[in-house]
Amino acid sequence: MTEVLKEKKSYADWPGTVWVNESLDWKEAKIVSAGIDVGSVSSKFVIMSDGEIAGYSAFRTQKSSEYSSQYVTNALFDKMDHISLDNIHYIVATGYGRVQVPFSNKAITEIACHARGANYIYGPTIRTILDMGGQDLKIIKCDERGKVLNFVMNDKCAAGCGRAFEVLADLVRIPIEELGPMSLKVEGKVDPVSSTCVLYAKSEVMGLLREGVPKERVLAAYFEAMKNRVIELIKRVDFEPEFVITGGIAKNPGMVKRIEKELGVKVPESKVDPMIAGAVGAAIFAKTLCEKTDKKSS
Amino acid sequence: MTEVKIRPIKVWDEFKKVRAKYYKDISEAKEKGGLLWSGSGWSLANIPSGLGDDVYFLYGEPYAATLAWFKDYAAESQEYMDQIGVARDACSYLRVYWSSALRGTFILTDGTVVKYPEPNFYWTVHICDSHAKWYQHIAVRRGVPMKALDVCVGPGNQLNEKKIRYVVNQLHDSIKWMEKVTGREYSDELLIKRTYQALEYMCRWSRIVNYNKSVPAPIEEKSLFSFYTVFEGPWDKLEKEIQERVKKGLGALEGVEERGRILGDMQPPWPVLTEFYRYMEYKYGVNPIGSLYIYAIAGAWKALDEKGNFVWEPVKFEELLEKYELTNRDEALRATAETFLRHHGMWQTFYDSSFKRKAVLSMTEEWKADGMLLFMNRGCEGLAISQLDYYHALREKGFPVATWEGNFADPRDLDIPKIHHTIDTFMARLGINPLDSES
Amino acid sequence: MLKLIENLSELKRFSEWVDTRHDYAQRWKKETGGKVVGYICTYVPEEILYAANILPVRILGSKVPDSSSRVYHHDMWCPFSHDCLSTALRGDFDYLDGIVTTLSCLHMRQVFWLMRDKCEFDWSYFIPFPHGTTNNPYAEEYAASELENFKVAVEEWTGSKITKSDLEASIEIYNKNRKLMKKIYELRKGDNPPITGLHSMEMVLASQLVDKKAHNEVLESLLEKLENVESDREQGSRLMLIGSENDDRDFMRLVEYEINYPATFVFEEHCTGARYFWSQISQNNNLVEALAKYYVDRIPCPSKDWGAAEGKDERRRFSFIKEIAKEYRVDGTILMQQKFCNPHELDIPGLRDLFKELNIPTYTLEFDQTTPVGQFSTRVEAFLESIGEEILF
Amino acid sequence: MISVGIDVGSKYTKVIVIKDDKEILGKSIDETGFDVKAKTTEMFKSTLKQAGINEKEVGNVTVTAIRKELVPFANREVPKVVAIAKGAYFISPNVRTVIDAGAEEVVAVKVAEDGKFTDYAVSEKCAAGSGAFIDAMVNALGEPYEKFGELALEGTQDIPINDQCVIFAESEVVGLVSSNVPLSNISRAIHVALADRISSIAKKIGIEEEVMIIGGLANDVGLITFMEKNLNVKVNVPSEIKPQLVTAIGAALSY
Repeated sequence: MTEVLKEKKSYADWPGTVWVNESLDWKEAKIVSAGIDVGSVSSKFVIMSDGEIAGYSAFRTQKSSEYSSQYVTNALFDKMDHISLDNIHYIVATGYGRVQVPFSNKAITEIACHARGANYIYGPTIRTILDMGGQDLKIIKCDERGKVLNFVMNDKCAAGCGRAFEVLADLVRIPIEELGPMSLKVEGKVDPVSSTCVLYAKSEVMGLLREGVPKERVLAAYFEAMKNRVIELIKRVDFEPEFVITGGIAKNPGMVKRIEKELGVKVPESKVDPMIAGAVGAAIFAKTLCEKTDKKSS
Repeated sequence: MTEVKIRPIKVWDEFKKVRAKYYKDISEAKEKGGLLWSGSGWSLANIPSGLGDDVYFLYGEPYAATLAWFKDYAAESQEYMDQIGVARDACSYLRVYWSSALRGTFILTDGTVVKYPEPNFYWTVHICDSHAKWYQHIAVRRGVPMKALDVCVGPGNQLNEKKIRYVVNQLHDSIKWMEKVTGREYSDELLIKRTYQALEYMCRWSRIVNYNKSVPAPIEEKSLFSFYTVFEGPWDKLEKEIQERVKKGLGALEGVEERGRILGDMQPPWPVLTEFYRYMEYKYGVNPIGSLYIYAIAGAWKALDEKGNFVWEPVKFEELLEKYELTNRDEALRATAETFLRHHGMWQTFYDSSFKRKAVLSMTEEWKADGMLLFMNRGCEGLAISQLDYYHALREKGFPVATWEGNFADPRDLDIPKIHHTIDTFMARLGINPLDSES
Repeated sequence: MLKLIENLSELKRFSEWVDTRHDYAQRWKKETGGKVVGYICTYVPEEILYAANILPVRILGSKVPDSSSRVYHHDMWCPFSHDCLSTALRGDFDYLDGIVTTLSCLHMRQVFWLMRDKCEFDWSYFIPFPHGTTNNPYAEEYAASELENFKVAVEEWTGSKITKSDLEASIEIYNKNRKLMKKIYELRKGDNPPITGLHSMEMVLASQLVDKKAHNEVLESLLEKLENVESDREQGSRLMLIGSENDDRDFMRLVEYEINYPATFVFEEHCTGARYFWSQISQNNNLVEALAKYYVDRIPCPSKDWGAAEGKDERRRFSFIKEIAKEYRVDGTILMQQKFCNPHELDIPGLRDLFKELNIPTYTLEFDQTTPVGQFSTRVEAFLESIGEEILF
Repeated sequence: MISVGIDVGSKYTKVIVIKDDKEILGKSIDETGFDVKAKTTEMFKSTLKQAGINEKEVGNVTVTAIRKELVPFANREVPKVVAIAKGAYFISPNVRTVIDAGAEEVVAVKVAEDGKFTDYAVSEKCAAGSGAFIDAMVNALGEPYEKFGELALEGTQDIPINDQCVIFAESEVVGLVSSNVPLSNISRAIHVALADRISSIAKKIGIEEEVMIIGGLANDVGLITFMEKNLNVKVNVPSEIKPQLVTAIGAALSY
């Protein structure tokens, strides 16, 4: 076992991002609100000036939620002119680690935040949202305000989630962002791997590779299985085609293309990284709460 | 070395035709003015027969098994059930049946998919935790009348007048209810005729599987599965053919001596039926001679004695005839109820794990088995009851036993290489080498 | 005032009783010299046992992860049944003189057989009982005959007759217990219920574990206090809990005390809730028949709730749930089910239809041996956000 | 006669060269990787070289845990259970119960006095009792710990790990770390959970002494300690040879 631990090169790693909206000056805003989304795999932070995105950052979640929340906020603060926690009027935390963020004013679930965020990013016509996070799959139905009507989540099984692709990346030794494009290189029908359990699918993948099946094909089989798992959940709500995908996997064409094809829809493009939708929703809630409670924290 | 083959059963073609016609008739029953009803295969099917000669029965479980046999269609059906949010661990037969009814499609034995034949009514017994709830849901969704019967009065060796009456009363009510929902008049004469047939069939089935106690066993389990639901088949011919084999000492396999006698306990893995049985037979020359399921599900057995021991002795049809005078409705209902309650082997297993344990232990002796492969079937909780109980009993006795897991109606949960590996390991346990390694 | 209610000695007593159930039973045994019998399903007529000076205690699990049950008990049997069995295998029930069950679901039947065979109890009894109690006109008569047999078996075991007055007295105590618990439940109809779901759960659990006489005394004094106080707890969303056996106090605590939004359970329908006590036994001449009638007519467990359908759903439990949801002005419903609990799983599609018709939002949660706090708090919070929290928009 | 046994595990491949069923001349362990043919060929050659044996002298090459077709120079394959029983019996003829705790599977095997196996049980559908579980947990802790197993023995507190799904159990562990639970207690919790799962599989075949544990996890002293507690017997670990190699020895002896 200990031998295993020494080889620590990870193909699952991805670089963090920091982005600042140069056309906005946060100092002029009436309300500076922020949303922080601490997920099991990645942590995202968004600052808004009067409801417009002023900047965001995203990194892999580290040891603890508290540590990650500080890490991701500091990363953005470093790049934004003189801003600090003191300048932010209201902060909403969301995600798996939402209650462990020491500096938030309120915690709201990622389900509500993703719906609100998607409503902001893609417009009020959006009705069905698929959020693919690190350990969770959520299908959310919402109204024109971005309020959740109902939702389903995966139970006790991490199949189809971000973590599953990290496991796969490490197994096949291909950087995580290349998995999707590679899996799409295969033409024709590919049978899915039969197990959706992350660990068992892993050994099935290993078996296929050992039998000499080309990597692309094996990846396609894995993606097919994960896609089926997602579709199964989507079908449990009254699917409406005004549909978007948020979360980290929204950037994985291997999943997105397959889901689009299966559902016969096209997911709209957006200028905003779909990965930060939850944090965006949280920042909007923060603004609303700030207005309604008239309590500026500073 | 001669090639190993299944010794063909001559009368099979006739059975096959009857079976194909059976499903065809079901799909066309109502168009032709007949009646169709559906319910659990455990139901006392002779009862609705009193409604006329044109009454057809869509047996829930055998239909589900047929559906499961068509691997792709089964996978598609199971996926549909996942999508509409019916628990994955729910009865797997129920799941594929629901998918058929809810989607309005129906698969025939040749694989043709036709429209789901809407029954005139659902009528069922409820022995496990799913049967009545299975038809109740479909009945509500499709707006069809439904009635279920409680037959859980305890084991056959503790029957008394009150218990029997409890079931018979419900049967009387059922007949009145059937008359009401179909608008037909019920014929007691027809009931009596069908009751004879039903009892005769049960006695016959236990005789047929009883022949497999001979060495070599004349028939293998996959064939038994093909025959047992074809109630209207040429049973006399089949029985003669099997008797003939026993007399001549012919086993179920051609080209090899019987190298081992393997028992199972459950329904088979329908989607991989061939891959499961033929692998054992052709690679190792062993005979899967049957299972607790195939022996107990359709036969009339002496079953439980006073001490709770399970007696694997077929009930003689003549004895039943002596016991019951089938001259009126009540007598026919009583004969039916009591025969099922007392002599249906599988019904006993729901009341005490010791009955099932004893039945299994004595089964391995009576059928002179070399080993038993237990199918931990995730698709049927009713029959999975007490599996680990008798597993340990067999193990502690030193009888070769092993378990494997899967779902009998879900191809997604049946891994062929793994199943083959289980068989290989178990054969190694029995010291039986592959045929080709010894040539 | 909030603190006042939380600190009521009666509520603390319930919770203590639940926590120290094994000690209680052993003490009771020592003090009274009577026998203690474990029952596995709430269809067991405790009244008959109690009339014979036996303390009936419900077999419950202990919420400790333990795989020892998996050696004998199928992986696909429900986690509650596994928990009960592994608790028994660890020897926690060794003080029991006997165990009883009735024809309940398959999983709990299997627990009964395994406990009987693996632990050495002096006595055990399996009561055949109607498997279906809905639309079944013959169930009562048949049940009475089986309960009579059970009574005789108890008499044979203890060596003394259960007289008519013994049984009468027992039924009276049990009826009183049911009546008092129902009264307390009914206080939850109004705004700001004086008692939370956690407290009610502990009340019912305690009732299943201790001498009903002692339980009645506490109930009476609690009722008196509760009738005169009003909770100043923020009630938040009024929730109803529907489903399988549930003694998961961590879950109740999570929803009512720990998550980010206020919420209060105003009704629990399961067999550790209303299904256990909602109706009364009508004392008539033949007490065993009266018992049979009660157990056949009580709000059924889904495993017994089937029978007929003439174009509409005739599940008795559904009509009860429908009435309660209206009467208790429920904002949302949590359908909880023990993982692998088949009878409940098969009722869920119908229940979803029912609540759709009532226009009451539902959310389904699958329970395991222990509560996944993180996962459940997100789900429940999101559910509460969807049925309330207009402030966010 | 020279026999070679090759055990192709999901993570590691093990090769043994044995003479006259008695004397181990060569042994090796290496990561399996994707190319089984190349890897086994390479290991086959290097192990023979290590043993000072010429390829022509080899009488039998038996593989286990993989199809023979994938290892072209093998002339026989045996089910893993057969190899486990033979290998353990070779190490100690008194062994009656063998527990193979590998990377993705737990197998328990009952061995009779003559060395033949009788009962066996295999973990199904859940990786909770396997090496992958520990790997994932250690991974969740963020950094490698060389002596993670020993650390468990220093733990003092009972913390239940509830989730059986490896991925979710990871987040439980992360949760424990962020609530500043001492690492020794976390390690203890993980090992107790693991020992519980593995023991319940072993109990399915009935525990009879002498009990031996083999496979990668047999090196984990934390696991052994808690298994001994759970099963209430002494659990022996092969001392003369790495416990991972036992199955390959068994394969070499199966011809």
